Amino acid sequence: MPRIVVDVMPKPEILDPQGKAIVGALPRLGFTGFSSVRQGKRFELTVDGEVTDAILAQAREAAETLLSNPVIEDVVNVEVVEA
Amino acid sequence: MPRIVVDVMPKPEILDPQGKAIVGALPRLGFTGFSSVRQGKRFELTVDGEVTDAILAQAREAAETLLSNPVIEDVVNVEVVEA
Amino acid sequence: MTELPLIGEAIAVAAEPRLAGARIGVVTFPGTLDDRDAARAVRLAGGTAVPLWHADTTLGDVDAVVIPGGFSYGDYLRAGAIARFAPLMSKIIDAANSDAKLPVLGICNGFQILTESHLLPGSMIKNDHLKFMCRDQVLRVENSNTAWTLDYEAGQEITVPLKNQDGQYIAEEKVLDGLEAEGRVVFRYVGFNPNGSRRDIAGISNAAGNVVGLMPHPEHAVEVGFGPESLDGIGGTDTDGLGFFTSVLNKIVGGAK
Amino acid sequence: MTTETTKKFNIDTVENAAKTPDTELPWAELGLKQNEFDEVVKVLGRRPTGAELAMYSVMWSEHCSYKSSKNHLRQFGQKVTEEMKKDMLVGIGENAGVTNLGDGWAVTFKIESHNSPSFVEPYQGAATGIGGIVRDIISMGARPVAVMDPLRFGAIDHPDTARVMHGAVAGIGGYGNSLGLPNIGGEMVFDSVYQGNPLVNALAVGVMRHEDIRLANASGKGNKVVLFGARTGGDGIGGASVLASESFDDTKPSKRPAVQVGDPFAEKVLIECCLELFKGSLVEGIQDLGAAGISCATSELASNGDGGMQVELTSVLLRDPTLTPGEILMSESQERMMAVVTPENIEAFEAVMEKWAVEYSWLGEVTDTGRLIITWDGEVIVDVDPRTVAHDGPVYDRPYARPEWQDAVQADTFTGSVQDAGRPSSPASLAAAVTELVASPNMCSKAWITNQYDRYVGGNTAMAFPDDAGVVRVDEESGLGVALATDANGRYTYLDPYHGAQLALAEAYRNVATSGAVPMAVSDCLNFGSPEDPDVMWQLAEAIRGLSDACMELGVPVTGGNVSLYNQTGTTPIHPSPVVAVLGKLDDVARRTPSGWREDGQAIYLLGTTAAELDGSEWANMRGHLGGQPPKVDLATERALGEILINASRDGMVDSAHDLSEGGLAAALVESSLRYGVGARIALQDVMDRDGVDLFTALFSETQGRAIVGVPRSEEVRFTDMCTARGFAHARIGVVDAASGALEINGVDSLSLDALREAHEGTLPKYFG
Ligand SMILES: Nc1ncnc2c1ncn2[C@@H]1O[C@H](COP(=O)(O)OP(=O)(O)O)[C@@H](O)[C@H]1O
Ligand SMILES: [Mg+2]
Repeated sequence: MPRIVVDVMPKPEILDPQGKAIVGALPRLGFTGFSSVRQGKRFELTVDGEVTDAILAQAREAAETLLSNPVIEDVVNVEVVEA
Repeated sequence: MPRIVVDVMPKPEILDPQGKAIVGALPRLGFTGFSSVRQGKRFELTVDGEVTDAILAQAREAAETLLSNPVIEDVVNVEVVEA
Repeated sequence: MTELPLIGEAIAVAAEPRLAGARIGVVTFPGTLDDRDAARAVRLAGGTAVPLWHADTTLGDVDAVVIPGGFSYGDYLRAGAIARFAPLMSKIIDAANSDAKLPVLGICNGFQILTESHLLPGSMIKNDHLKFMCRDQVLRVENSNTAWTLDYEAGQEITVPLKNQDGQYIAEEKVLDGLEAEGRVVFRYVGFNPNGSRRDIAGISNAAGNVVGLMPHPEHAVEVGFGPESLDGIGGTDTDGLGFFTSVLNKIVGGAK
Repeated sequence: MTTETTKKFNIDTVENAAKTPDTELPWAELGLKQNEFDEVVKVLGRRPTGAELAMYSVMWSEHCSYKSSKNHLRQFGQKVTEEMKKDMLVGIGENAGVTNLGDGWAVTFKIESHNSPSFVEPYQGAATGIGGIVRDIISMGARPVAVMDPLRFGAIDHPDTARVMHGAVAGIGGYGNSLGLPNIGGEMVFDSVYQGNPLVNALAVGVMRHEDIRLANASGKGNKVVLFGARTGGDGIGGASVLASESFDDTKPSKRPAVQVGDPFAEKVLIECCLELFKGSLVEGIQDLGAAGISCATSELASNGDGGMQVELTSVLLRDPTLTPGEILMSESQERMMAVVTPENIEAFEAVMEKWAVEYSWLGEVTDTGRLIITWDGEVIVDVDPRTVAHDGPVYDRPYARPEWQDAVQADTFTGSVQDAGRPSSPASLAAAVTELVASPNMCSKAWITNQYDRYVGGNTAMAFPDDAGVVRVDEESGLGVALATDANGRYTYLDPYHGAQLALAEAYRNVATSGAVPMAVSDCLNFGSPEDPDVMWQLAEAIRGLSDACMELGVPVTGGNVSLYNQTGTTPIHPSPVVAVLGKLDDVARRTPSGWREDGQAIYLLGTTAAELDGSEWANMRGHLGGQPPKVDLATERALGEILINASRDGMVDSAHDLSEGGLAAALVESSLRYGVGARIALQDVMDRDGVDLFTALFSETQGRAIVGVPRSEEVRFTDMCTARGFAHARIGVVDAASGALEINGVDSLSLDALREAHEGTLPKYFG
C-alpha cells in the first residue's frame, strides 16, 4: 500500500535539546565528523488505495495542523512513497 | 553545509502508541484517507566540510548503534542532503 | 563554610551491623534523579552505599550495583540510550557477565539502561496512554530466587510507587516465551497494567538471576511515612521495597535467607 | 579577541552616541514611553547606545521594574513587626526570601507566573515557568526540594481548554519530573474569565544551611564574572527584532524564536553543578538569568555589589551567531547562570564545569569604578551606573478608583436570585447536590493532573495531593520539615478585592495549619489585568492593601513574590487573582496530619461556626451566579483555629484534619471520606440549631475559619477541653464508620463511596481523556 511520508523538524532558531544531547554523545563514541545534530519526527501515513490529489492535500493539511506544532516546528517534507 | 539525514522507524511488528494516537485523532479532524500511521525519528547530522565515504560510514554506524535501538527500531534511510 | 549536607546523606544506619560491610554502588549519570533515594534505601537496609560516577573507569570494591531512576541525558534520544555508552557501563556489563556475577539492579531508567546495554532483553517504549504516570502499584514477585528478591516469597504481592513515561515493556513473542519458561519474569503488575507492558511484565532478570531490572521504584518504599501507605494510603505498607536491598545484602554477607 | 573572529556589526559605541545625539532610536518599538526615554537620556547625559537602549527597555519594563505596582508593594515591607522579622534571614528584593527554620537550616521559596507564554505554547510555556522559578531558588544557594503549580484555565468545555490543559500539565510534569523535584500541590480552577488568558503559576522551594545563603552581588575588585549553562540564542527577543537592524554584514539575521523551548536535562545538570560550586564555596555571588537575561544579571549583580563590572560581550557563547549585541543583552535563553568567582577559585570552578560537561565563558571582572561597562570587541557599547538600570526604573502612581459597577455586583446576592430557585432541601435532592458539587469542574478530583507528577522523587515527601498542604522533610535526622499551600479565589476577589486577597491568605494559612505546621512566611503571585485600567488598578491596590494588612495580623511576612499584569483578553480583564503561598514549619514531619480519616469509631468534630455565606461560592458558581459579598474574613478566628490544629497535631490529639473552603462542609466531608475510602455517619442538627442555618446552608456555605477533624476516642476529652479553654466553637458531628462504605448524613440520602468516587474522579478524564 502506498504511504505518504511527512518529515517535521524543530525550527532552526529554536533550541533542540534532543539534538544537543546527541551531538554531545557522538564524539564520545568516536563519531567526530558531525558539528551539529537536530532531531525531528518522521510520520508514515498509509493510504488505503490510490494517493489522489485530495489525499495528498489532506496529508499536507494534517502535517501543518496535527503532526507539527507550527510554533516550534517546520514541516520540511511531504512525499509519496510507493511500497 | 551538507547534512546527512538518518530516518529511524519503529519495527513494523511493534505497536507504536504515538502512531496509534494519531490515527485515532485524524478522522476526528476530518482526515479520513489514512488507514494507519507510524511515528519515527528523523535526524539531521551536519557535516563540517565534505561528506567523505568515511563520514558516511560513521553516520551509518551511528545510526545503527546510537540513533536506533535494533530491538524495536529499523534504520530506514541514511542519505546525504546538500544544503 | 560547612558543607551543604545533601538531603538523604544523614540517615542513621539500621539494625544488623553484620550487613554494614556490604558495599552497594549507586551510579549517577547526568540526569539521574533517584540516586540519593537508592543510597538511602541501601543504608536503611543496613548496607553501605558507595557513590559511583558514570565517567569512572573502575567499579572499586563494590559488591553490587544499583542503577537508579531518572532521565539520564534527558532521555531525549531514547530512555537509557546515551547512558549505556558511559565508561562505567562497560565495567558493569563485564562484571555482571563475569563468573563473579556482580548483582546489578536497574530501576526505571536503570532498567532502560540495562536493556539498551543488552544485559536484559527487550525494550521499553512510551506508555500506551502516552502520559507520564505516577501511582502506587501492586506487583507480584514471581521469582524469589534472584539476587534482589531472596527476601520475598514467590507469589508475594508488594506495593511500590511507579512513575514513568516510557514504561511499556516489549519484546518479541519468542523472547517473552523464553523469559516465562526460564522463570525470568521476576515481577508482574497486579490489578492494573499501568503502561501496556506485554504480559503485565514489570521486571525481569538475566539467566543467572544476578541482573534484575524493573520499572517501579522499590527505593521509594523503604521508610515509614514516605511510602505508598503514607502518601496514598491505598494498601500495602510504606516499606514493601526494602526487601530488594536486604536480599542483596544478605546474599553478599552470606547470610541465609 | 581578534577582529577576525568576531562578527561585524554597525556597532553603536558610547563614543559614537556622544557624537551623534540626534540619531533616531527605536525606543517606542522596544516598549519605552517618551518620558521614559527622556529619563534615560537624562540619566546618561547623552543618548543611549543601541545596547544601552536594549538594556533600559527590558529592565524598565513592567515585568522587570514593577513600575505600576512598586508604590503599593512597599506595604509588604512596611507592615511588618519586629516579631515577624525574627526569622526572616533575607527579605523581599533578592531572588527569593529566606526564612530561618532553626538548627542551622533555612528555607527559601517563591511563586511566579508564566501566563502568556503558556497560552501561546502551553507545554513549553509551563515547562519554562518551572525552569525559571527553580533557578531563582538555586541562585539563593539552596537545593530545590519541591515544586507546586497553581493553574487556572478557561471553561472546562471550551474547545481550546483541552489544548492548554494538556500542554501545561504535560509541560510542568515533563520539566519538573525530569529535575527530580517532587510536585507536592497546586490548584486547578476552570472559569471562562481565563479562556484567553490562562494562569500558569509555579512555585519552588529550596533548603540550605545558613552559611550557604548566596546573594546576587558582585563584590571584590578583580573577581571574575562567568556565564555558564546553555548557550545564548535569540529567545524572548521576538518583539525586539528592530535591533537586528544593527547588523550590517552579509549574514542575514536568522529568525528569532517565537517561543522558548526548555531543556530540563540542562537545568538538572545546572542544579547539581551549582550545588557543587556552593559546597566548595567557589562562587562569591550568583544570579540566575531569567527575564532580561544578561541585562538583568549584570546590572543587578553590579548594583548590589560595592563596585562596578566590566564585561566583554563577544565572549558570550552563542547558539545563534547572528545575534547583535543588543539582542544578546536582551536574550532570555533558559538554563543559564552568572557567577562571580575569585581568581584563586577559577581552576576549581572550571573543574566542576568539566565534570558536569557544562559550557561556560569568562566575560569580565568586578571593578571599583561603580560603572557597568560592556564592550564589544574592546569597544565600549554600554557605560552606565548599574543602579539606574536595575533599581531606579520609572515608578508610576497609576490612577485608580472603585469601579462604578462594584456596588451593583455586591448588591446582587445569591440568596433569592433566579439562580437560587429550587434550592435543594429534600434528602434526595441534597444527595444529588452533594454529588453534583464534588463532580463539578473546580471541586472534582485533580488526580488526572497530579498522577502526571512525580510526588516521590527525593524520598522526603511526607504529604502531597490531595491533602491540604504538601509536606517535605528537610532534615532526615530530626524530621524537621516544611509545609506549603497555595490558594486564591478569583470570584471572592472580584466581589471584594481587599477581602478577597485576605481570604486567599486565610485559606493558605489554614491549609498549612491543618497539616500541623506553624505558618511562617508568605510568597504571592498577583495576577491582574491592565494597570492602565483604573478599575483593575483599584483591584490591585486593594488586594495588596488587604493582603499586607492580613499578613501583619496573622504575623506572617511576605518574603517575595511576583506581579503579573495585563492578564486580559481585549479590554476584559481576568478576575483579580492574587495567588498566595504560605510556608509553615513542622518540627517533625512524622506528626503531619492527613486530610482523611481511617479509624473506625473515631469522633468527627466540626471546628468553627457556620453563617449563611453562599455569595461567590462554588454552589452559586455552579448555578451561574456571581454577586454579593464574599465570606467574612475573621483573622483572629483563623489564628485561633490554626493554633488548635497545630497543638492537636503536635500532641497527637487528631488523626485527620481537613479545612473547609470552596464547597464548604459538603466538599470536606466527601474528600475526607474518599481520601482513604472510609465512610462516616454525620448529624448536623446541633450545628444547625446553634448557628441558625438550614441543612443546605450547613453543607454548602463557605464560611471561613472552619475545619473538620478526626479525634481518637482516647483524645476526645483532651481535645474538647482545649477548644473550650480557647473559647473556640466545636461540635461533634459524627463518627467514622469503616464498614458502611458510605457517607451518611442525617437528612440526606445515603451517599455510597463508590458512587461519590466515580462522580469525583470521573470529571477530568471525561473532558481530557
Ligand atoms: N495543579 C495542581 N498540581 C498539583 N496539585 C494540585 C493541583 N491542583 C490541585 N492540587 C492538589 O489537589 C488537592 C486539592 O486541591 P484543592 O481542593 O484546591 O485544595 P484546598 O481546597 O485544600 O486548597 C490539594 O492537595 C492540591 O494541592
Ligand atoms: Mg484545604
